[in-house]
Amino acid sequence: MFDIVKGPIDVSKVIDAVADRNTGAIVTFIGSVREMTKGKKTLYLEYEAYESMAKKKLEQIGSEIKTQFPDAKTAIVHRIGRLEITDIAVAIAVSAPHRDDAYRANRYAIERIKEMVPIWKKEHWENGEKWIGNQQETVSYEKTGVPKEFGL
Amino acid sequence: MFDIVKGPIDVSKVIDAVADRNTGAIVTFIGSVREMTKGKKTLYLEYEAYESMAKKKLEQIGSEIKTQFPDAKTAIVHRIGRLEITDIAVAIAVSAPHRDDAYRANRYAIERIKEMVPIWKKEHWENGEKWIGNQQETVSYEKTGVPKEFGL
Amino acid sequence: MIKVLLFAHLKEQLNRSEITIDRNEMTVGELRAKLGKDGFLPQASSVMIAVNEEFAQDEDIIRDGDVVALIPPVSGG
Amino acid sequence: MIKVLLFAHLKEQLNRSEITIDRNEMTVGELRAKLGKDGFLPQASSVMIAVNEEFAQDEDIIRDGDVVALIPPVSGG
Repeated sequence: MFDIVKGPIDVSKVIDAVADRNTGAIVTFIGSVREMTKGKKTLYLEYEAYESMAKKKLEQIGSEIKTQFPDAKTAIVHRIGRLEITDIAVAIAVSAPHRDDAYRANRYAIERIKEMVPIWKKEHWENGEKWIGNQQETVSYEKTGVPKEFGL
Repeated sequence: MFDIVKGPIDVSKVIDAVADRNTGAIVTFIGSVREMTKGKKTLYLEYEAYESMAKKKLEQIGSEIKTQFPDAKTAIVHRIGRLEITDIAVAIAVSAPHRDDAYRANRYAIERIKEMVPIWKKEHWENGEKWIGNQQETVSYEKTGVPKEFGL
Repeated sequence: MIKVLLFAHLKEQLNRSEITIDRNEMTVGELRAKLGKDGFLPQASSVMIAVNEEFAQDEDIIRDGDVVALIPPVSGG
Repeated sequence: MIKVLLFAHLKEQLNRSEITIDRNEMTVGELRAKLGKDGFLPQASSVMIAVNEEFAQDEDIIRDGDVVALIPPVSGG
């Protein structure tokens, strides 16, 4: 299960997608919308994706995990659109016979998502909004120089 | 939520117990009964606990996590009794504002459980049964010399 | 004709979700240079370019009918 | 009277879930030695001893009414 969805994520379904008789461990990561970030209060978030490519890239992460951890099974669902505080943005479940693989593969998945899956987040605060450049917030789009008008 | 239960574990409830408005990440560990271990087919498991102490020790793990990760919240539920293949034996959920803490604290919890919470597992195979000494299987109770009869 | 998809702040600031470039063939590097020259991307841009839903290198060739996308640093998860 | 709880293979092999020791005070080390001498625990036992639901050291004192438990290496999770 590798999907981009527009409604709430059912975590149980994501977990069920990776469980089988040889699963000893399932590690799940749930990323949700947090109210406070560095003292600033978020009102809500908007996620946008290049959907077809994002889905492919989630599948690619699944394949990368399979190469590194042959017995692991991965499921990833990312939500897009407007998300309120406490809403789940992403759920990742990885099953494996043993826990070390499940933890490591799960962590690998979220890091890869934040690195290369074409999904973007816009934060809305009481006094403004901003597309978030990357998770470390070292790149802000306020710095890029896209003109308001153009004529290629 | 720190509990020892005798029926199925509802993972959603364990997750809900740690979610709040400042949660950015929830990492969940689900330990389930695996059919094959080192080529041997398990039929079912039996878990036994020193229940009152085990519950205290789960709470202690929660406190230890709080000390190391002050913003983290932990919930742990362990099931005892007879468990069939794919049944969930333990569910651990840790929430934190940021994912690194959630992953590390969750991993810490399962390692501590396997180290010091008084819960024991008996494996049942087609041709036998054995109390498992520890998770590395370096200690087997076949080696300990408890007499059949005694008279203190 | 090469279609270039825009997302996130690029889409919002240009107020459209795609632009078209009237060329039959060019490298990714040439496209990047053209976008830079025309003022659509800053000089040292961290925007990646995808061709047909795969990340592309500057030497890769874009052909008529290909779908190109500008991928600013992502922030999913 | 000191109550000693048994679990897992100890409980199964002795076919009872507790034993009582008719003493008013002894150290954990003395209890361990007594159990070893009487053949209930092997010499170099990896069994831990809990007193009133807390792991105890050999020098800790067990008193009349305390609940002691023999804790073999655990295998939960």
